This record gives sequence, C-alpha cells and structure tokens, in this order.
Amino acid sequence: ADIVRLATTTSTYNSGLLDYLLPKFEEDHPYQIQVIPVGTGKALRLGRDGDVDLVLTHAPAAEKAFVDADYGVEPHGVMYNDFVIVGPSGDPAAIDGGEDATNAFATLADEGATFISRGDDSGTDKKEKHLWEEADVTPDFKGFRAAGQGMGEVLKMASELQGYTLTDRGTWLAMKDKLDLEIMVEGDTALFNPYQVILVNPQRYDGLNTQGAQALAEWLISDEGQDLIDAFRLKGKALFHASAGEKIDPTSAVHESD
Amino acid sequence: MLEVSQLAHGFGRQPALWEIPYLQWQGHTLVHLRGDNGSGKTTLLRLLAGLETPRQGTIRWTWAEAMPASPPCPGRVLYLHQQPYLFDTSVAGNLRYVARWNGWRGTTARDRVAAMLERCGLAAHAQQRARSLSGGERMRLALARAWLLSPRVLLLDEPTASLDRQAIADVSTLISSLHEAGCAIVLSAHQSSVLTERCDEYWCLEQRCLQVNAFKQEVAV
Amino acid sequence: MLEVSQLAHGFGRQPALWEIPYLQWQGHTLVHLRGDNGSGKTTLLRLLAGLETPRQGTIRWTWAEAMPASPPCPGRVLYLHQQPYLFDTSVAGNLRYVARWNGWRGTTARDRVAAMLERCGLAAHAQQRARSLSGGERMRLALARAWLLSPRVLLLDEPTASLDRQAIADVSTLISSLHEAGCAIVLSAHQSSVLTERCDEYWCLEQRCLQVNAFKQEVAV
Amino acid sequence: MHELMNTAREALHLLLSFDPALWEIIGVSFRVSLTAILVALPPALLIALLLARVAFPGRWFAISLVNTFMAVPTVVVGLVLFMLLSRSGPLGELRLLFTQRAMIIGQILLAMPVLTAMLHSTLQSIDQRAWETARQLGAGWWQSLWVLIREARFGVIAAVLAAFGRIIAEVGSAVMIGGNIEHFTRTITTAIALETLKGEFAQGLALGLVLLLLALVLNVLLGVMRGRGHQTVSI
Amino acid sequence: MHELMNTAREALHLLLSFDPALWEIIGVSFRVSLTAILVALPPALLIALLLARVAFPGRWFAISLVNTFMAVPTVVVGLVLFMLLSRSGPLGELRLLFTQRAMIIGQILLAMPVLTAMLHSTLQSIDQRAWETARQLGAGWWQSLWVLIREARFGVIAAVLAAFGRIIAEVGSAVMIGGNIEHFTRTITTAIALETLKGEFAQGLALGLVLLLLALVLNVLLGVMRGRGHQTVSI
Ligand SMILES: Nc1ncnc2c1ncn2[C@@H]1O[C@H](COP(=O)(O)OP(=O)(O)OP(=O)(O)O)[C@@H](O)[C@H]1O
Ligand SMILES: Nc1ncnc2c1ncn2[C@@H]1O[C@H](COP(=O)(O)OP(=O)(O)OP(=O)(O)O)[C@@H](O)[C@H]1O
Ligand SMILES: [Mg+2]
Ligand SMILES: [Mg+2]
Repeated sequence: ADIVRLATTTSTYNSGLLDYLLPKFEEDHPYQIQVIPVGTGKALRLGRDGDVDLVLTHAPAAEKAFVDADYGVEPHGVMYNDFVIVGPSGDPAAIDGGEDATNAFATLADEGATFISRGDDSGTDKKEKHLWEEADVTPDFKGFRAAGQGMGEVLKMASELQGYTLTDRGTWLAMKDKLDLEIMVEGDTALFNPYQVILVNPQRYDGLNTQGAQALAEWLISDEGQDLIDAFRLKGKALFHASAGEKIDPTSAVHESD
Repeated sequence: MLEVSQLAHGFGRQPALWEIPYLQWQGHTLVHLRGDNGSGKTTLLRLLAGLETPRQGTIRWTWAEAMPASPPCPGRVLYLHQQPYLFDTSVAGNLRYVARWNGWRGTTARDRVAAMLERCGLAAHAQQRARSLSGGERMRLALARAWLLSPRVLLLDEPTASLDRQAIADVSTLISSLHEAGCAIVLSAHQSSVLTERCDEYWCLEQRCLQVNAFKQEVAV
Repeated sequence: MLEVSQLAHGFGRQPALWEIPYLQWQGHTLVHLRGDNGSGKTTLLRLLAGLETPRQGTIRWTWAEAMPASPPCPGRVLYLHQQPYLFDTSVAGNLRYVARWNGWRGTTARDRVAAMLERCGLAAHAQQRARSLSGGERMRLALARAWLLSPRVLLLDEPTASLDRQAIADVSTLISSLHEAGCAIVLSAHQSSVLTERCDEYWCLEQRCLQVNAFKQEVAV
Repeated sequence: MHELMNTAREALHLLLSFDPALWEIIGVSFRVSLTAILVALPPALLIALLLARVAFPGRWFAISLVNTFMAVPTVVVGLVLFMLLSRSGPLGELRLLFTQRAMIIGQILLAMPVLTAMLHSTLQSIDQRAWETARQLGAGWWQSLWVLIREARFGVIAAVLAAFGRIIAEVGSAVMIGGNIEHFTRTITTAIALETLKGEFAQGLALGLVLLLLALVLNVLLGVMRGRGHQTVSI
Repeated sequence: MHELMNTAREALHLLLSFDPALWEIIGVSFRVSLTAILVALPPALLIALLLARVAFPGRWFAISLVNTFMAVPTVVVGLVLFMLLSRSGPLGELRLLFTQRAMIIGQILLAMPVLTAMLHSTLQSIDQRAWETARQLGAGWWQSLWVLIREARFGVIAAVLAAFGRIIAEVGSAVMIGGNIEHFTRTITTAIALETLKGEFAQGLALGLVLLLLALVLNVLLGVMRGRGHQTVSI
C-alpha cells in the first residue's frame, strides 16, 4: 500500500486514539499510515525536514510559526481537550477548588510547593510557561523542578514526590489509576488545548505523499472522522472533542464529570 | 618427613600414570628424579607440592618443628615449574614481589634482592623486563625467586635443562649450600651433570612404578 | 647459501650482543651453535629466520633453485622456538593445521600426519590437548610440525633440552635422515649428546663474536 | 514485590502465548542486531589486529580513540545518522530513514567501537609466538589471522556478546532512525520505551523479560558450543 | 553537511565558553558514572575470578547468565529499580527515587555484567601458572588476586573502559530513576535526550561532542598511564 507518514505527539498516540481511528481510515482508503510518536517540537522538526508527510500537534504558537515559515500548509483544527492542574490529595499548598489557574500558580510559588515542570518546550510546557507569566512569577521557587521529560514521566514523578503539575487530560485519564494525585484546578478557559493537523509543504520536498496526507487530513475533519473522535472513550471517559471548522468556545472544555 | 601411600594419579579416563604403594622420605637428602618423557615426573612433583589432588592415595608431610602440616604451605614445600612463569614486570620486580609477600621491608628486602640477583648472575639484567630474558636467564630468575624463600623442601622440575655449563656448576654449588643449610631437594633431570652427580638418592619412574635408588650405576655411566 | 655481513644486533640502548663481520655458509652441513646463557643464540637464529630485523648489517639467503629469496619464506628457512608455541587444539590438530596451510588434502594429509605422529612417538597422544603435553612431548610435537614441512633449512633452538635419552637418540636419527635428504640444520644446545656429536660444524658465540669451528675439541670432552 | 511477581508471570504468559505481534517485534530486534554484528565483525577484527600487531606512529592515540568511541551515547549516533539520512540531509536521497536498514547502520556504528576495543585487548594478549609459528609453518596472512582468532576464541566470543548486548539493548538510535513504527521498525526496546511512556510498566517489564529469556537461550547455546575451555597447563 | 559543521563549531564554543550550566551537567554525569564503576569493580573482580578459577557445578550456566545480563536494556533496569524505589514499592521508605544515589545504583547494575563478563574472559586467559607461582612463593589469597590483575592489566583496563563507556552513554535508566531534574539529576545524556525531544538537534549534538571530548581526554590519560605494553617474547 501507499505509505503515509504521520508525526504526532505522544499524548495522542499513547491515549490510543490513533490506534482506534487509523484502521478505520485504512479500511476504505488505499493508504497505510506509519505513525511516528514524538514530542511536539520534534514532530514539527520532522515536518520541517520533510521526513514525514503530515503532523498532528498541539502547540498553537509553534504551529503558527511553522505555517508562517511555509514549512507546512493547510492547517486544520481537528479536536481539543484541556489541561488540568493536579496535586497530592492532601493539597499542602491549598489551591484546591478554584477554577482560576493563574491564581493557583501564584499560590504555588508563594508556598514554595513542590512543582514538577515538563521543562521540555512541549505544547504543555509552553502552556505552563504562559501561565507563570500570567501569574507574574519567575518559576525558580524552592520546590520547582524542571524534569525535561514527557507527560507520563512527569506525572509519575509528581506522584512520587507528592508535588503539583500541569497535565493534559488525556494523559491524566490514562494514568490516574496508577497515580497518587487528584485534580486541583480544571475548567479555566486558560487551560484550553487544541490539536491541529498540518500537511508538510509539498513544494519544499520531492516525493512526499501529499495526496495520502491530504486524504488523511480531510478524513479527520470529515463528518465520519469527527464523529469517531467524539465517540472515542478512554476508560469510559470522553477524551477529545471534535472541533473541525468550529470556532470553539473554550469554556465548553470537557470536565471529568462528563 | 614425607609419607606417601597407595598413591596413583592420571588424567581423564586414562589408566593411572603410575602407582606408588608406599614411599617414605626423611627429607634430608638431595634426590634425583628420573624418568622418560611423559613418565609422570612433573605430575609427581606437582602432587607432592599440593598443586594437584591425587586421584587415589595420600601424601603427608610431617615436620619435627611445629608448623602447618598440609601443603601447599608457602615457603615450606616449593615447586618450580618446568617452564617457569615469570611475572610481567622487571627482573628485580619479580624478586621484590617475593620480598613483599613474605613481609620483608625496607633495606632488608632491598639487600636480599640485590644479593640474590648478584648470586644468580642477573645483576646486569635487574631492570630488564623478565619476559625478555633468554631461556637460561629465565630459569635462573625462577631459581632466584625460590631461593629467596629458603624453603624446607624444594622440588625442581628440570632446572638445568637450558643452563650452560658454567651455570650448572654455579647452580650445583648453590644447591649444595642450600642443602647443607637444611633444605631437602628433589630435582628432575634427563641429562647427567655435575649437579646430578652430587645427588645422594635416585628415584626412577619406570614401568609405572617408582623405583628408589635403582639405577645409580646406570646414571654414573 | 647464507651470506651474512657486518651483522650486529642488540636490544634497546644496550651495546650490540655480538658483531659478525662476515659469515658464509653453504647450507649443507649440520651445525651446532653454542654459547653461554644470554650470549645471543636465540637472537641470532631469529635473525637468520627473518623474524627480526637486524640493527645493522645484512643477511642473505640464496638458493641454487629459483625460489623466493628473502626470508621469511615458509617452508624454506624454519625456526623452532626455544619454548615452542603449541596451538590450543589437539596434538593431531596441530599437525593438521600445517597440512592445511600447505595445501595437502584428504588422504595425503591424513597419511602424512599419522606417519609423523608415529615417527615422533606421539601416536598415543593424538587426541590429547596439545597444551596438556609434558615438556618433552611438547618439543617432539614442535619438531613433528617442522618436519612435516621438510624445509630447506631448519633452525632448532635447544631442541633436546627436555628430551630423555631415548628421545635424543630418535631425534638424532631423524635429523640425520633429514640432513641426508638435503636439509641444512643449525641447532643450539648446551649439553653434548649423540646429536651434537653428529654435527659437522661448530659455531660458538664467545666474547661477542661468532667463532666458527673453534671448539670442536672442547665439546668432544 | 507483588507487582514484580505479577509482571514476571505476565511475561511468561506473553512469551508462551505465541502472540504474533510479539514475535514480529522480536524478529525485527534480532534480525537488525544480528545483521549489524555480522557486518561489523570483520572490519572490527582487522582494525583490532592492526592495532594489536602493527607498530605505526600514532597507534596509542588510535587505541584511545577507539576506546573513546565506546562512550558515544546511542542518541548521539541516532542524531548524527538522522541528520545525514534526513530528507534535508546529504544522504536524504537514499530514502533510508525509518527503515530497518538505517537501524542496522546505526547499530553497526554502535557495535564497532566495543568490538574493536575488546578484540584489540584480546588479540594483544595472545602470545606473539602464535603468529610467528603460524607464519613459519606456511600459513598465509589470512590463515594466520584465523589461527589467532581461534587461539583467542574465548575473548572473541566475549567481545561479540558484549557488542550484541549493547546493541540489542539500546534504544536511543533505534528509536531515532527507526522511528518505532509498528510492523516495520518496532523493536523490543523501542516497544518497552513506548509501554513505559504509557505508564504500562508491567507490559514493558514483560517485554524486557522476553528479551532476556531469548538472550539467555542464545548465550547458553554459545556456552555449549564453546565447551569447557579451561586451561590445564601443568608444565 | 553544513549543519553538521555548524554543530561542531557550536559544540566547541559551548565547551570553551565554560558555561556553568554545562559544567554542572558534566559534573553530575562523571560523578555518577565514576562512582558506579568504582563501586562495581571489586565485586565484579571477585565474581570474575570465581567464574574463571573455581570449578563448581553450574559454572557454565553462571557464565552464560552473566553474559545474558549484558543484554539487559537500560530501560528495564530503570523500570525495575523504579518499581523497587517507588513510594509504593518495597524500598520506597528510603526516598531514593530521583536522586543521584539512585542513579548510581542503576549504573552499578548496568556496569556489573559488562565488567564481570570482560574480566572473566581476561582472567581466564591468564596462564594458570601465574596463580600457582604466586601462591607457592608465599602470596596470600588477596595478594595473588592482585598479581593476577596486574598480569591482566590491559584486559582489566579494557573492561573498565567498556563498562564506563556503557554507563556514561546510557540514558534509559538515568532518566527513569534520576528524572532528568535540572540542577539535580540532569546528566549529559539525559540533556541530549531532552534537546532531541525538543527538536534542538544541534544543541544535542553539541552536548554529545562535549561528552566525547571529555571521554577522549580520560582515555588518552589512561593510555599514557598504561604505557606501551606490547610483548617482546622471543623464546
Ligand atoms: N591435563 C592432562 N590431560 C591429559 N593428559 C595429561 C595431562 N597432563 C599431563 N598429561 C599426560 O600425562 C603424562 C605425564 O606428564 P608429565 O608432565 O608428568 O610427564 P613428565 O615425566 O614430566 O615428562 P617430561 O620429561 O616430558 O617433562 C604425559 O604423557 C602427558 O601427556
Ligand atoms: N627484548 C629484549 N630486551 C632486552 N634485552 C633482551 C631482549 N631479548 C633478549 N634480551 C637479552 O639479550 C641477551 C641474549 O638473549 P638470547 O635469548 O639471544 O640468549 P641465548 O643465547 O639464546 O641464551 P639462552 O641460552 O639462555 O637461551 C640476553 O641477555 C637477554 O636478556
Ligand atoms: Mg615434566
Ligand atoms: Mg636461547
């Protein structure tokens, strides 16, 4: 079959979404999708170098730069989920209950609480940095730890060290049974997390499978793809909300109570 | 005193090399051990030194003085390999090892090492790497190492095979003085020389038996 | 024919072991090389075999028959180490190596190997690991390996040092027949024996010089 | 402890269930690593022999260099190869990225220094007379080399096993240039890394145990082949 | 090519700029790996000697087992240690997770099989007469061991270098049980992995070159120490 290479973030891959979607795509299309799960930064890099045909990522600012520099074309919003702040059940820094992420971050800094940061320039990390800025703190307080690892590892670490962290809901849902943590803050509009699919610019490299990439991208934002995304459940919970063509209302971000 | 009884040894599933029903040796004499190639001289000496466990039978060393009884007891019964193993360091370094292992320090150690090098004609080679010595020089170094210990019993496996005439004479003199100082010696040798002629006793491995003092005449020829 | 001129060799910054202004050897005789321990016999033989490059001077082998001139040329000038190196396989395996390297196959190879084992008294040890041979058996195996090649010139470094009387007699016979078959031989030995007595020529390393035929009488004593 | 026990049980179950997906991954791992070792061995032997036996100026530096390359992180090998093989890199036209062939190249690069360094140390420890004797007795250059290898066989096997262990266990370069693509370039280790990433520790550990079991089988076979090779030198 | 050149330049620049952040990372790497080697060496030597010199039933299997452990992926070591040291694990009370101490333990586990296997092959190749001679001449058990090591020094150094190369270059266990925490447990390799994750290939490569340069310095120093140890056996 015709091979299409898709670079995507580990969060989408690890949640099982792609394993659920892609076989259905491959059923009625003459393409075979090879998924390369990497970090957002590396995914965009693979796209820039022409080593993949399309990318599926969640870092709006970086994606904008990617498209502006003509590395990618035809960006489409596909779906979204949201971030949550999690922490140890005792909540030593007393941030629980609020919906205000900025406030919670300021409290964490004041208390010098243990906070595990991704510190890897990923989409989540960028979101976190943004929140520190909003809260007007430089994150160098006593309990701050920059782990430089993926979401799963950081969650594990937060659980082990009984600290706080910012996580995407997909990874959280996938892992929460194994963690000694609870959600502290959720539902803030500032915690919105959109995913885009972007084709690698076919003008920059020969031999890209742009046709296949286009087919996949179009299928993802087609009614069929979108319905499937909405229907996806991880441990009985909806994880991603299809959002192709919508102007999304961030306040409608999924809650765990869904 | 050495007491051997019902001793037999061999390799693998082959029959025993030889059988020694009984042997007693007071451990005062200078013994010449003889036998054809492959008759088991090396094997016997290794057994006596406790480097191998006999297939059958017992070997017992007993001393008038109260000292650890069973070999290997360093400094008591000392075996010299047919092709001596030299440590990969200088000639003097080989001797210094022995000094260190036996707890000699400072000037004592230095003096003894220097004297022994001189005695064995290796003073000119003291700093040379032991592995680059000539065949005869290797044997001298091995002898020097053993002498440094003044063992109670010395088992020498063809010590003169690659020595020149002068060296054999020197070695004979040394061995005689060691012997007079109370060291018992068993040496194996194929060829007769001034050294073998000084021996008081002859052991011969022949027809899978150890014959004691059976061929003195033959050798003297 | 061997032609040596202005030859000198030594190690490190030490003075040369010996100097040989000129030496010519037709390569038909049986030569006994003699010298004290450390006089440089091994070194000289290794130089002649092309295993070392002389510090100074030239060594030239020339053959009446048209054949590669400069050593090392396997099968032409063959050196036997003073302590022979045995390959870590069976006794027969050591000989089979030689057969394979020289392109003999099938029954030819098998027959020659078997005959040689018989000749050297090693038939009983054919399947034994070479490394477990006794001292004398090792030397026999090394000799067997060399004979298999029937070289033009054979340089033997103390081949009889650890052989018993019978073995020396056997080796002498073998060497004589090899010699008669046209093989030139230089052998070093400290002790005189039936073998050295058969030699036609005597070379002696003495006082840093090579003396040719200078001590026949002395040896014969 | 309990979790570890469970995991072990799961691993055995995985292995005995003959799950085709598992065996596919195992197949990729072993195919890639064994090929890499086979390709790397001859040049490594030659270089090792050169370093052990031939005196040339700068030899000591060359040996140090080889030893240094043992400390190259797998990710760095992955990175460099990635940059070379990337579409935008100088060898991009070969279209090798994310193929098993690329992984083999990466593992060759990783195996070479270990093999060379170990073989050098082994060949150097072989008595110089071995080479001389072989040459004297009519062996050609290659035949003498073969004899040296035979004499040093325990060291050679140890070197091969060390190199094999290193590359079958490595993940950095396999994931960078293989891409961990299911059915194509997913190996045991990249699968483990993925499972771990997902937090599926048990699954990852189970895969690890599978790898170990297979390595053990391989080693025991080799051990039997090599036989009992202890010296009995009495002279 | 151009990018690779740039990267090399950047690496040199990084190294020469004496960037304190960089040197901190280097410090962690070397401290952890050198400590691990030093701790692992004595037990590895003893086990190797046992395997090489003492005949006991099951020895061949034990040797195969050691060789097998060379194929343990670093992530698996990381995983197992993680499960042991985790708060919910049996050793959770020690609070070792995400500390340098835990990383050292991990690297000891990784270094042991390599060290043991290589040392075994080296010690086994030493003539049996060496041990006998030492014992005969009055050396105690430890002194004889020391002499054996001295006789086998080239092999021992090669083994140590191989093990050091393996653990300084490994990332799997360092990242799992160290956690790659800035200023605490970030090593050169985990930093490289991070830069790669970010797509900052040049930065990662630069760090890799830094590591190599330092390893080269170490190796050249060792090479000088070890001196020219080639045999000149003529007998
Ligand atoms: N490990 C072994 N396995 C099998 N056979 C062995 C082993 N060691 C020695 N032998 C054999 O046992 C016999 C006796 O060997 P030993 O070394 O004791 O003889 P020797 O009397 O010292 O001979 P030489 O005068 O040649 O040194 C020899 O035939 C030898 O091949
Ligand atoms: N590599 C070396 N470095 C330094 N000195 C060496 C080296 N090789 C040999 N020698 C010395 O050169 C001298 C001659 O050695 P050689 O082996 O040629 O003597 P030889 O006549 O064969 O003696 P032997 O009868 O004892 O075998 C010896 O004193 C030896 O120590
Ligand atoms: Mg013997
Ligand atoms: Mg000599």
